[in-house]
Amino acid sequence: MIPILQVEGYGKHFQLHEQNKLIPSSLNVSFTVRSGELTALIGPTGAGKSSVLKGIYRTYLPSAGRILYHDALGHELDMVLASEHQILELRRREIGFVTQFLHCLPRQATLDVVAQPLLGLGVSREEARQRAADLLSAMQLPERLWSVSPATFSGGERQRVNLARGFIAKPRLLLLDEPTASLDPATAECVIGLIEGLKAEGTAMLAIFHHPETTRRLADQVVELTSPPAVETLLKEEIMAPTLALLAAPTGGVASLGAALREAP
Amino acid sequence: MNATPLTQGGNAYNFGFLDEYAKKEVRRAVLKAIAIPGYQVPYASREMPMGRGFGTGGLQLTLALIGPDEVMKVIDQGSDDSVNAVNLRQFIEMTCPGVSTTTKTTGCTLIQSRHRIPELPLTAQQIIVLQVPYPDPLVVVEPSEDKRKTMHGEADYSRLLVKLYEDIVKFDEITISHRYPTRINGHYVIDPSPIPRWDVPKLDDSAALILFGAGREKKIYAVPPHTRAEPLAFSDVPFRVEDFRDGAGQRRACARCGSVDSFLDEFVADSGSKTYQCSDSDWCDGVEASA
Amino acid sequence: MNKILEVRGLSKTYGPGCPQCVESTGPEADTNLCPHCGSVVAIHDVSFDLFEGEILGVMGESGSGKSTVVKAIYFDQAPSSGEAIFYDSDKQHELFALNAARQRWLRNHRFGMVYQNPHLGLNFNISAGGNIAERLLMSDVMDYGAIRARAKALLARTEVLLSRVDDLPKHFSGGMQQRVQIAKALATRPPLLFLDEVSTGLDLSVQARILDLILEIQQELKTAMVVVTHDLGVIRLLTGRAIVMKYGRVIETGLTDQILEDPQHAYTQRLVASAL
Amino acid sequence: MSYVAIKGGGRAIAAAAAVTEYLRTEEGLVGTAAEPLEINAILHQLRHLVDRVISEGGVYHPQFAALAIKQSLGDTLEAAFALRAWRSTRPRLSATPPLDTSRMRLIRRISSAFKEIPGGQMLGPTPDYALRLLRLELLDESPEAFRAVARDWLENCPEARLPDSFPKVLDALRAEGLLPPVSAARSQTAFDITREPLVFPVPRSAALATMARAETGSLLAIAYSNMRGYGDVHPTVAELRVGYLPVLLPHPVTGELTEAGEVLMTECEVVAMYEADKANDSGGKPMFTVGYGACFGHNEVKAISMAILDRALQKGMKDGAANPSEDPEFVLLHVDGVDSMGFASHYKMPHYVTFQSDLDRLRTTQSKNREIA
Repeated sequence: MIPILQVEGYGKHFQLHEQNKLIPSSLNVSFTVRSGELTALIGPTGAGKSSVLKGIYRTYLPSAGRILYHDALGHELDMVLASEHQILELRRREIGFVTQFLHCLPRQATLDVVAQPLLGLGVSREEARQRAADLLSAMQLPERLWSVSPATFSGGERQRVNLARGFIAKPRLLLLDEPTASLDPATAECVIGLIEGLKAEGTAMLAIFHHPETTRRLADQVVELTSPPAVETLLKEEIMAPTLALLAAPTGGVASLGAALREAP
Repeated sequence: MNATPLTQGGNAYNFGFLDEYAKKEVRRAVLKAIAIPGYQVPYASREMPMGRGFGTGGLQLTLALIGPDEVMKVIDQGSDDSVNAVNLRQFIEMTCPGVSTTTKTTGCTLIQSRHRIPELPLTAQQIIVLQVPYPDPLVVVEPSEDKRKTMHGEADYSRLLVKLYEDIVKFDEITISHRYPTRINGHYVIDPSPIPRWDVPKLDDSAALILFGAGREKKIYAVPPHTRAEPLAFSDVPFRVEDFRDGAGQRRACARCGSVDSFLDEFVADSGSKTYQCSDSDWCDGVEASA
Repeated sequence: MNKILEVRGLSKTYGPGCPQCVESTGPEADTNLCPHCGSVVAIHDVSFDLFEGEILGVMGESGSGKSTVVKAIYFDQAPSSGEAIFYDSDKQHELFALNAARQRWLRNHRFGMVYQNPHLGLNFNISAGGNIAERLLMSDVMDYGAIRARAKALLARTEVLLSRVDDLPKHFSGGMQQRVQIAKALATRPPLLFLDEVSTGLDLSVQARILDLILEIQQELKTAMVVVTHDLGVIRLLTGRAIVMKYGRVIETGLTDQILEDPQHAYTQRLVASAL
Repeated sequence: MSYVAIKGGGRAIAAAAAVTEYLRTEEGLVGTAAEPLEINAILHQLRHLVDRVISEGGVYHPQFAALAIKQSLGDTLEAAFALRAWRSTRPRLSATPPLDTSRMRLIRRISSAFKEIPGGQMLGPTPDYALRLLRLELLDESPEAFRAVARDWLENCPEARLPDSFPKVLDALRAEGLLPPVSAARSQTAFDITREPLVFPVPRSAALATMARAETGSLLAIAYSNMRGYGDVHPTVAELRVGYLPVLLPHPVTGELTEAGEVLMTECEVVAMYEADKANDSGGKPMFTVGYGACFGHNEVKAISMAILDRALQKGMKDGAANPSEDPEFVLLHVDGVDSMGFASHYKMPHYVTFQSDLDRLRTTQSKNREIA
């Protein structure tokens, strides 16, 4: 398979001016993501898994390294150096990000929340809503919820909406941050099915999973991050039991710097 | 220009009342006004011996333009015989020796008028001076003269047009009766003085030079001969002149001369019934004489 | 995607100005008031680009100069120096080099502005419909029926009751006044819209619906917008990119989620940390 | 059929003039001793009336002002009007340079800012501290007693050696740094409102000239609004002086400045504070601001009102008008007596045509309303 994303020596640290602190988050992370494959990031809490996803998506400004992306037209772009408008364009057309949390307007109907990425691609409102409806029924979200805002939904329902929105435009690269974390087993199964489907269609995925079991089922390649940050790439068959035990530990991590700062004394 | 004093002695009055420097200044303003059709040219309006609002702006124009060979006509409300017209005419006769006056539209060379333009089309040999109380049509939407100047300069008349829009919303009609804002030569919008809407079309492509003088507000402006003058209106709500049809839709006629194509004054007789007569007395006389 | 606006080195000083003005003001000096000559350096050397259909946030607290930026581009206040180029389909306009009439034309035809204070954006002495009509009349639409229809359509779109089209804005609630302002700003279908603290001071629920409306309109019309606000929530909700200002200087610029999650400048970090 | 419209205008005007003239001379019917009012009597016994008319008429011609008062039966607006109209017929022969009012020959001079001022306070002729009781004895004043009063006063008047000129209070304040220095860039030529139209924004000298000719009551009303709260600051009268100002004119042959006469004037300078302005010449030091008023004749209310408005207008031009008295267009376009009284009068003129046009609009909209209803 062709590499779509090559991360080379990625590093990220936060400089907290107020507290005069430098907080390392990722150091010298390197791996390659290929189309039609799922690459899983594993490692203990604080190993900087989310930091890698956010660095790729430019939610974090990378501190070091290169993130080479091969776009649909075959151009190679270093996403560390890309302009804001280039990043926005990639986000619109090629790269999706499903986080643990659904950010959406509390007053927007679920159908519109899911359809939104299609509107950005110029799909008509009617068609976008139709495709959103198809996807939501495939994900077994009850139809009576479609016209309501996801703000009132249970965690599982909301996460399905979140995933549906991430999937609907069929991005070439999909970043997944614990997409099945809050799902009941049945729904998680359904989501796993969808991920497999997307993979089969050629989508490249870089994911963090809550359950080692999910990683084992879906990952074609596993990248283990260690804390303090160091990195080695393991093939799927070489996953070791101790690592899996580590993976089972509850994840918190630095969800956002904003949250970290709020909690800081 | 004749500058012979009326009487000898230190307190004598100059021909045309105003001193020659004042006249020259008015003439300079007139030239500028003609050069920029519809633009309000400021000038240092002199005090005249009649009240502000009684035609001092028009009078300064008349006195600055008049020569001893002039044939002068003075009208107020269409009539040569109304108090103010008589008053002005007497003043002009007194201060401009040699000038002849007439009540006929035909044959006069200079007309000073308040509120009317004669019904008989004016000729290239004639100049009409209209007395203006409020020179600026924008005053209804903008009190500051400084800001109005910019609006005129940029031909920004949207706020005036909004007033017309609001009129139609409220009354289904544009309710401006007289002083109808009129765009001159495609740029400046003027207040054509309190002439009725009936007279507004006479401004367009006029053979005669039309001058406007505002004494109190100290402005002079002009519609030069054969210049476009378009009353502001909407494409689907056109400008309309006064309607003189009776209840049956019949055009009323002047009770005196029978004319059906002139602006009519309305009179309430002692019996309570209404009668109509030409506002323009010279026109009425003319139609009656030819009948 | 094409650039619609390019702003370079925009500066505005109130007062006589002196050679020390720039060095003695700004975030490091912790003031925008020049101690030598008393001038206020409202903005200095502000540069940014705006692309078609994009919403750019300008954030900062009062005195940061954020409103001055849009007021300069909208020709409300002439800048002291700097340039701004507006790319209008095949033409480009160097905004501050244009004469007053040309600037007014652009303002009427190609720009829209929604102010925090509805008195600035609306004429309170004419009806809601009349306010929209005014903008259309400025653009030489002279058909009463067409003006009326467009005014009603815009008010319907901004969710103002049609029965109130002929009412005076002073009888409207604050939220409704902002809707009329938005309708008025959109009357000429401008490709570029400025929003200056549009939802500040409104009740939270009203605020939310105004912001929804702005987002919907942006999706429908693909209008490029510059949103000025001190409210991180508004920035998060509406904008894709943002610039952060303090004492007249741009101290940070980036994608909105990056600024909120990984702010670089000490001031931005403090701002984000203090948000509820 | 006769023409119904406005006929006989000429006769009506003549008759109106005749009946007015009858009123002027009516006294001849009732009193055998009735005599026409002498110009001298007006000049002396109604001197404040004359002062008002020369000031509002804008011509220093006390004799013609008295004549105007006589023919207008004491109506100051009409009298000032007649004087102005006469002025329109006079060619301009010469112009004075700016005159130095410290050279005034004073009859009155006070400062409410200081108890002692260089040169001293001089109360002079003023009713300020008199009780406003009707002096009923004047109802029937004998000519003999009348003549004796002035004579007695002069005889008992102590000999006083007054200096030719008095220093200005403002100069002292300025020397102390309490007032901004006089800008060297100040124009030496004043705006001539009789030759140039006011085109806003106008220079300060145009505003001052307009107010110097303004109608006293109008000026007072707007100044009063500023003092009462539609304005900001309580002013202090730094100096009020009344006296005769020597008028200098270039000699027609040599061009040398020569004293051509003197005019009675009232001059007032008020000071008031406003915030330190770092942009002004004072380098950020808080300073007094000055308002200046001056007019022909002895008219203190007018000079004080003008000074207050001058200060208010300067503030308005600098910071934007916060109230009507700070708005140059509002003040300067509405204080002229001739303009305002003329326009108020013009409403008495026929408006048949415009009213006919109004009727047409009202009837049309009414009938449309009926159709809709």
